[in-house]
Amino acid sequence: MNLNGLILKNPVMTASGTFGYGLEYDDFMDVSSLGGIIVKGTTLNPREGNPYPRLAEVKQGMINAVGLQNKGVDYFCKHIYPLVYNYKTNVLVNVSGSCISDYVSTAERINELENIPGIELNISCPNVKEGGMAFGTSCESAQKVVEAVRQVYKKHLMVKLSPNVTNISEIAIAVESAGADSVSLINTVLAMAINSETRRPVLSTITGGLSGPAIKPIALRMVWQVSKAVKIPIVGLGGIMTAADAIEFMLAGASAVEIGTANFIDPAISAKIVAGIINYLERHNISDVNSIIGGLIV
Amino acid sequence: MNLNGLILKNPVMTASGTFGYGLEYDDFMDVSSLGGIIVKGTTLNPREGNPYPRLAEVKQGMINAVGLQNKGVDYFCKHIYPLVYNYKTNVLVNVSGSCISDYVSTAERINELENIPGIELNISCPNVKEGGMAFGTSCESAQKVVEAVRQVYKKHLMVKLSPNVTNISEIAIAVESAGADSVSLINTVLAMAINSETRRPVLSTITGGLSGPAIKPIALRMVWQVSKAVKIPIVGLGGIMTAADAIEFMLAGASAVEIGTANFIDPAISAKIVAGIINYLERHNISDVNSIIGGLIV
Amino acid sequence: MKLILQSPSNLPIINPGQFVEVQTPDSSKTFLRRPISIHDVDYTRNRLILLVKTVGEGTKSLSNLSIGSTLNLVYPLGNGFDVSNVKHPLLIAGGVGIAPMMYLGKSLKKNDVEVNFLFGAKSSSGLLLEDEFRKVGNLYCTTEDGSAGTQGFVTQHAEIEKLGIDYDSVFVCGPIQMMKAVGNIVKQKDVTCYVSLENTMACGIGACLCCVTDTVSGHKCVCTEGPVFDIKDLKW
Amino acid sequence: MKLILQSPSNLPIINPGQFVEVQTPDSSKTFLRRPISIHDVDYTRNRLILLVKTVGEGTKSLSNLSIGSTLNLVYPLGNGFDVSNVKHPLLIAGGVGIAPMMYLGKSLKKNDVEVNFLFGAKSSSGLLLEDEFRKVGNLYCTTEDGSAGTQGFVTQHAEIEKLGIDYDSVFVCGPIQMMKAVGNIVKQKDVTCYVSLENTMACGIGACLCCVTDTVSGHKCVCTEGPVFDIKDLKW
Repeated sequence: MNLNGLILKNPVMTASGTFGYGLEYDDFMDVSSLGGIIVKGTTLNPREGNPYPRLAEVKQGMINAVGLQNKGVDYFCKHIYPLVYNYKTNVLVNVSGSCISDYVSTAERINELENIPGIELNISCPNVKEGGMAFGTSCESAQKVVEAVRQVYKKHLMVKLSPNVTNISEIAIAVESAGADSVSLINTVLAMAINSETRRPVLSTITGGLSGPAIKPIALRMVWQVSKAVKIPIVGLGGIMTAADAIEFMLAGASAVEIGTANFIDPAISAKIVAGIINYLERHNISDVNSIIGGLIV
Repeated sequence: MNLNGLILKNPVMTASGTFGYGLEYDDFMDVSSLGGIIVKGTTLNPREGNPYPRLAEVKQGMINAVGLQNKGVDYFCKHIYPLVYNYKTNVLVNVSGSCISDYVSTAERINELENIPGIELNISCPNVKEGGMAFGTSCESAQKVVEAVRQVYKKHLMVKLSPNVTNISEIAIAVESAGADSVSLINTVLAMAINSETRRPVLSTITGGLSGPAIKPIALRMVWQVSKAVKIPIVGLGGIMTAADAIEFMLAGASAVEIGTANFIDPAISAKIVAGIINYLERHNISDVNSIIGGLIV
Repeated sequence: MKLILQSPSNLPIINPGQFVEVQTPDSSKTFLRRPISIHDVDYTRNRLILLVKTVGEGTKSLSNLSIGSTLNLVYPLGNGFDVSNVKHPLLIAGGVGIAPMMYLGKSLKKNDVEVNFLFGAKSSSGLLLEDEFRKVGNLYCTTEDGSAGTQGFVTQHAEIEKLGIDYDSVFVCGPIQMMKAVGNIVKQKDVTCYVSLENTMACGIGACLCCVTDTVSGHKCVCTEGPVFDIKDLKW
Repeated sequence: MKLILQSPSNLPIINPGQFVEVQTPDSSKTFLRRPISIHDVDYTRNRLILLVKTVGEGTKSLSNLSIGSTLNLVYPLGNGFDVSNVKHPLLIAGGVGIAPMMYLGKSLKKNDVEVNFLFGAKSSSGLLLEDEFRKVGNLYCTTEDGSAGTQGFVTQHAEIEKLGIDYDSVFVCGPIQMMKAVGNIVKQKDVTCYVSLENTMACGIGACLCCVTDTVSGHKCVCTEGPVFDIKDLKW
């Protein structure tokens, strides 16, 4: 599969923040069998993230408030990059920032890494006070940050969109016109959990990002909308737990998918979804997986 | 309880479109034991609604695409109103329209009905082509329609907000300044379901409105946000299935709640939630239910 | 699979063709109740009998129930078949559509009406409870592969030729294509034809308006204004 | 409740204090796996034993399992207690915190170390498996209501006075307040103190960063860098 220049051996990638650096999953599967992995959100400077508790379990989902805990791009380049260097798959780095110059500096550093074929620009993290989602909720700011990164980043530039907007298609169009090679959607939905007995919020940050099957119908709708609005490929994510879910996203218009929260339920799920997609294609006598992209019969 | 002039015997109401005209539930409970019921979306002219299929079951929720099927406000006044006249509870009518003058004419007619103490202005229905959600996704249009209805409607004017927006607080503020007596939130979340085997959308309208526990964490967050933004009371809804869920909405800032999709799972659920709230208050030695409104400890 | 449900209290009056809305065992895979037609009623022992074919997650979880489990039902729902003025009926069913035909057949027989069943299936394994149905009336069968009864569809069976001659009314339940095929035939004959529809439902009590079908007088709820419709009222 | 899990293959090497992430039976009420500490290990018969107290929907569904059910586990997870250089340990637990103490006690005993348990509970009904623990070492108990053992908290028990004298190391598992109370005492004595934390987890393998605790060197994952921490590393 060709994702606007990024060659994938299959359409299954793993979502940032749910797959660590891939290394955590080596015991459970052959990470190189995937189409790609998108490693943890990386920022210019180290970040401690939010205080505990960072997790609320809800019906068919979870709300997280990790807040981009990571050791910064220098640490990544020096200590993590050598460990993921030999994966025989696309290792993309999710890049976050609290101002445009942070995004740019981080992207510049990652541009130098030979075996990193792309970045996923995270303009949609709901769990940080500055930047993050703010960039992804207006066309102007989304366009600005993507244009700035595009200046310095020469490989595949994927932009991860926020679902917390009135019109995600407008944002996708803005990002496309700013030079993005692809868009991934959706990031988590801003949400909240309360413990009625203690009368306190479950999360230290009060609100956090909802993921899991609960948001799948919303994600599917947004992929469908965006597929009508832009020409660049779409990577679909949001509550994918099975191969059938992945197929649904592709029918709605996604060229590839990311597996997120499902990795926590079954650490081998992404490899199983690859196998399930192959099985689906065989059952339906489909020889080219690309032919189901946007193949919804309406 | 006093909801800005509307007196409720308890904070539990039923959500429009999930409780018919109340009559459908007479076999299962004493409808008059509730704080209020909000009857089906009513428009100026009769509407046939959308074609079948209108329903997709998803994980912990459902997507509907009914499309405001109703026989119009004249039919309501002549044939339904006499049937609900004697309920000893607040019977509010949910009012929808495809243009401002429709909303105004419908509200005018209902203003004449002695035993209807309020309307819920639906500016957030995702299932109609014209009007509906479009009014609820921009501050300007929300303000305009509420101002126009406020001119003619003299009783309690509740405005139902759409979750499909970047900033629900802004919309709530606009609606408040336009003269709304309260806001109810959230309406359904625009969503989609696909059958991967048939490669077709499940709904005739492709997209529809997601309700049920899947959206509860989103609804709770929005109630919390709006409670920080407006002074008028908030009626919270979105996936409430238990008394604990209702308490969570009240802690987040809701003065009352609406029970929606849960009515389909257990037709007596709203009366059970009234009992469950009383039980909660007793267990926690709380004598006044009003004291838990916005009582989240942060 | 037959689910025999023992009611803790006396059964209400149930019309043939009515259905229950059953809460399936707690699962992440199901959310709404499932409408299931009533197969038979035993008033003496206060038992409802459902015939359940495993087609999705809901019916699967019902078929995994162990003996003695408790189920939460809302019933009886829907209008049901009107058997009051029927003299010479043919009861046509395909696949799982045979479910309501037992109680319908028994209700007609109680009125001293001779009951004739015409059931179709893909193959012999799809024809269930033949002996039980034969106790109620004459049973004619068709299978697509000819492994039992006449080969072909129910619409190709000889009994269909007698519509308007030996039969004055037809009761149909089965796949939508089969019901429409029967409908096309009866339109040219002087018989009344009732079909039982099976739309996806949420509430089951006419509140949500999700299960509508298109009729000559607009959208009607299959749960309360159906599931049984006179074919003349449908836009087929 | 004890869950005895028969592995279809040979058990891996398991450290005391390690845990499993168990997939709870399918339910609308749970979504994530549940971390449960390993109570005991039977290498001869390839069995893992978990001690589960019903506290929420996940543990409730586990306690409703019937004999012969299959569970999906990811294990062994976490660092576990380091027993290599321990000479005179006191094993302190409160409530369900006794779970890992059996395998920890047995592991220490195997190293010819004398094991002393000090367990606290609200009342006698909270003290479980006393006879089994006595087979492994000396057992001291406290209850808040005095219904068994010494009345009061574990921190008020006479054995606590011997920390730094008769005991050179302390292993603690229980409610956070109790662990902090023990921590405050040991800070003034020359003993090493390991506590086992129980934060809410998603992945269990260090990928999601949800279960962090604050340490002197920043946020650390309880699942992979814990659950056992030297109290000196915590910001208590």
